[in-house]
Amino acid sequence: MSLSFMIFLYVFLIATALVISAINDILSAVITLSVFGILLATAFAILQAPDVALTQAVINSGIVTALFLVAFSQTEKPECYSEEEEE
Amino acid sequence: MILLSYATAVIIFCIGLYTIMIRRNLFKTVLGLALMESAVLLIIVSSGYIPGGVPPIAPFSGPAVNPLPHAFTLTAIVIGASDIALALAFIVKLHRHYRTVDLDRIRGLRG
Amino acid sequence: MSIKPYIFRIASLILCVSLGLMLFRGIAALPVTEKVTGPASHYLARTAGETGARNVVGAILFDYRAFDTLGESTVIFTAVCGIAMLFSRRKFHRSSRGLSFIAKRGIGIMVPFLLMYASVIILFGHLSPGGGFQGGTIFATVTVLLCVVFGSSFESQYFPPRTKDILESGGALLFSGIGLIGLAAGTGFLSNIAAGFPAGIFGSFLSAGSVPILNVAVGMKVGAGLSTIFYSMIKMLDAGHDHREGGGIE
Amino acid sequence: MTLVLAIMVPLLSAFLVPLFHLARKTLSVGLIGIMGLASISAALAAAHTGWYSPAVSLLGGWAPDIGIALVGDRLSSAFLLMTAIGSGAALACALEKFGGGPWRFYALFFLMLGSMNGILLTGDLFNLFVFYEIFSVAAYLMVAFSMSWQALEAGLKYLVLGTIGALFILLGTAFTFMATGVLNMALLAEALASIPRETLTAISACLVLGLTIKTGAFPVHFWLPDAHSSAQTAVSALLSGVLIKVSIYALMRVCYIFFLGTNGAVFLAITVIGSFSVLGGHLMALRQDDIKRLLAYSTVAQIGYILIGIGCASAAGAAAAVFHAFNHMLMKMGLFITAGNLSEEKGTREICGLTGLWKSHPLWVSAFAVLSASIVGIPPLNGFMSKWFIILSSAGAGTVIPALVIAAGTVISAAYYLRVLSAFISPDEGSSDDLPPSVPRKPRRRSVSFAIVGSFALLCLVLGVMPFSPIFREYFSSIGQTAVDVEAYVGLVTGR
Repeated sequence: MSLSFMIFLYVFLIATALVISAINDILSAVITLSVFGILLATAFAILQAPDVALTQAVINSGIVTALFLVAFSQTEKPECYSEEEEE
Repeated sequence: MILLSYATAVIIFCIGLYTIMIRRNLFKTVLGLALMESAVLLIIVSSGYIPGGVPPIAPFSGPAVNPLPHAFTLTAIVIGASDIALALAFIVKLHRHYRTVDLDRIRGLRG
Repeated sequence: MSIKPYIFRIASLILCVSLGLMLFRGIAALPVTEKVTGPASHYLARTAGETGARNVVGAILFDYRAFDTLGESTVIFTAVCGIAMLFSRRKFHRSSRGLSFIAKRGIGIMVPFLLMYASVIILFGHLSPGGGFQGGTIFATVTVLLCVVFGSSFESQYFPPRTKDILESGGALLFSGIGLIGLAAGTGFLSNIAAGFPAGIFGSFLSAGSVPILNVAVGMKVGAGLSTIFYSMIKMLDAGHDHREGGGIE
Repeated sequence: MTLVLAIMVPLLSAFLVPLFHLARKTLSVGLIGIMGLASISAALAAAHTGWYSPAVSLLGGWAPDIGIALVGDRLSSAFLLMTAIGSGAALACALEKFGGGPWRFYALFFLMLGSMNGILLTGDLFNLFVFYEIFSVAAYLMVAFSMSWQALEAGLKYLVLGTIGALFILLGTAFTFMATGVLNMALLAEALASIPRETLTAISACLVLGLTIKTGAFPVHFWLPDAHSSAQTAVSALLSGVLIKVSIYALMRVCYIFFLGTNGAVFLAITVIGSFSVLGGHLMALRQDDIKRLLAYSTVAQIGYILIGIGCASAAGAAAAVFHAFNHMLMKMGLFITAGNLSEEKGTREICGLTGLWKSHPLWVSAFAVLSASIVGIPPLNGFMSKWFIILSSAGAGTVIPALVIAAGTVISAAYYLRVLSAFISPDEGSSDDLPPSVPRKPRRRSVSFAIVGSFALLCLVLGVMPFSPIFREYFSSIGQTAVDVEAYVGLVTGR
């Protein structure tokens, strides 16, 4: 694979990591983590590791994101309610 | 090119560690853990790459890449996923008591 | 008061950057690898003869270093046991609402294909990329999909927790049992061809001795385990709705 | 063969527990007891094999460089004996307290037992990481087992720090693999001598940092007091007595095999960390009012003593460290069980509330007195002997500061243990009228727990005298020899 594509991919990876780190909205961060996982899976596929790419795509972008969303939806709403009460 | 992926992995590792250190939201902590784990995976997979290699599935049509790091990475991905699942379960349980995921407002045990 | 967080931020930034520099210097000092050396070259050269598997990664995971795989699926077993323990006191209110008719029908068409895909990934783990982890995770994803689209009562009706528990423990026991066969044969724990498992014809479906069986065992364990984790957390979600809405879910 | 069974018997028990639960709904105490006895006797058999005929078990029949090898030598056997005694005692206490009800607790317990044996026996770096992960996940969950919010918070804190530690260990493993291409520890001992200096620095930093976080030494000890004080009594005793020792073993094994001939700075770092742990742990313990937190901070300090012993990088230092680890297991398990039972009896964990116990429970208080005298280091007891050996070996290594730190720590620890004991002995000051439940509450029988505490106290007395016997000294110095003799380890694994 060409070097320029690799550079593009890695810059994108670092950018998504920075977004995950900096953004305040947890839901957006979780979605960005899913994107990050897919990009990482692409990088693994380019590095000639098909097994790892498959696992990364299935586990990190599938199950882990689903668990994050469940946990987030469980914790997010009462927080809003309590903020409304405070206001 | 392979140094590039090492550099990327190290940068992502440091971003993850920095996130864990300064962010006060528990979800951010877990996201930071996920970033650090992904960075270590990228380092391990890159260490097996050789220029012009083919995937390690016989019969090889050229020089195959090192298969051992792939096996480690598979193991590490699953272990990391179960760690993250456990952390999320703890957060959900703690949220029932504190009604918040902010570390500064969860301070039952200090000192 | 207001300056303190900034000092902490800058200190942690410096710490992270210096750690990163140290790590990168450690990597950059190494010579660039041009060809595979060490034990890995053994795997590449002799896997076909010693295990009969085409996928070298699969052979490493389920034959040469199968003990790591046993430990790693035990991590999932532990996590599942613990998460089920954390959420064990919640009562489960089944929801049969689910999404719209179109979504249900669409998923209904897709699910058999997804299940077949997962089975293929597990059963052909010794021939092509894939194996027990990936296929098991796809099974778990299918149960998640069913839960989202058809509501949790459908999922708990067709995949009750009891079945998942049996599948999970059964997978673990199957894996350990295969290992103990090797120990009884006197060739070492988890040995494959040496313990008398047939190597079969290279590249055919029934080959590589115990590797496919171990793939199935890990697939059972991982699929049932991840599904139980999701199910436990969903249970929590429904209890939460119940708490807020006063038991309004059918 | 016995080495494999020491890992597989507990794991198989853990896999069987859910099936038994599904079949019977309640587990009988006898069934758990049989499983526990089988697991512990498998561990003891492995310890016996490792002690008298050091063995290598090749898994799958593959050679050590391409497969995974289990190695049992005298260092592993000493720690196997330690974990077998400690976890047996904790299992007996848990069975007495909980009965057969919480089956998931016992599943976690057996998983932890199997993974501890795995850490102690494995000869492969990545396999060590995998077993460490089972062990840690089971430990996080056992901390959270009581489900109180303190326990959950402590569990989450332990999980986050423990996962960071595990990631550093994984990173160190990855670097080691990149630099050498092998993962068997014996082969790594040879291969690490010829890699670039910067890489070696990165490897040692990652591995030592990760293992230090897991051990709970001073700068990264935040999780330890919370986790050890929030858990239930049997679990606290297990965490403080046994789990820490397994981490100590991993640190000891990895540092001695990898860095003894290559990177001496590692041992200086370990000595510094140990000295800070001694001072920091004792000073923090002095400020605590909660008896279990006090004991937990005391554990941080005792880890410091063991680290100073390891940091000597000599056979005598390693032997002293193992001896102190064994003594600390006896003393701290006894202290935690005693403190847990007494504070449950009084309904408070504040030290000032634990008064008048000398009248109602003279036997418990005298056992506590013996154990705390031993942990402070009063001369005829075992705590004194092991501290003395650590001081001797650190003086032999040419530094005086650790010895001074140990002496200062002894004084501080005497202060806070005396405070606890004086509270126990002081009369009950009219608290009977504002604590009505103390009258109707019937004192529960804790005969098994007391038998364990009593026998640990007796063992403390016996082990205080034992170092005068030449056979015993020879045994202990042979453990130290095994720990630092890297060539013998390499020869054992490679068969050369």
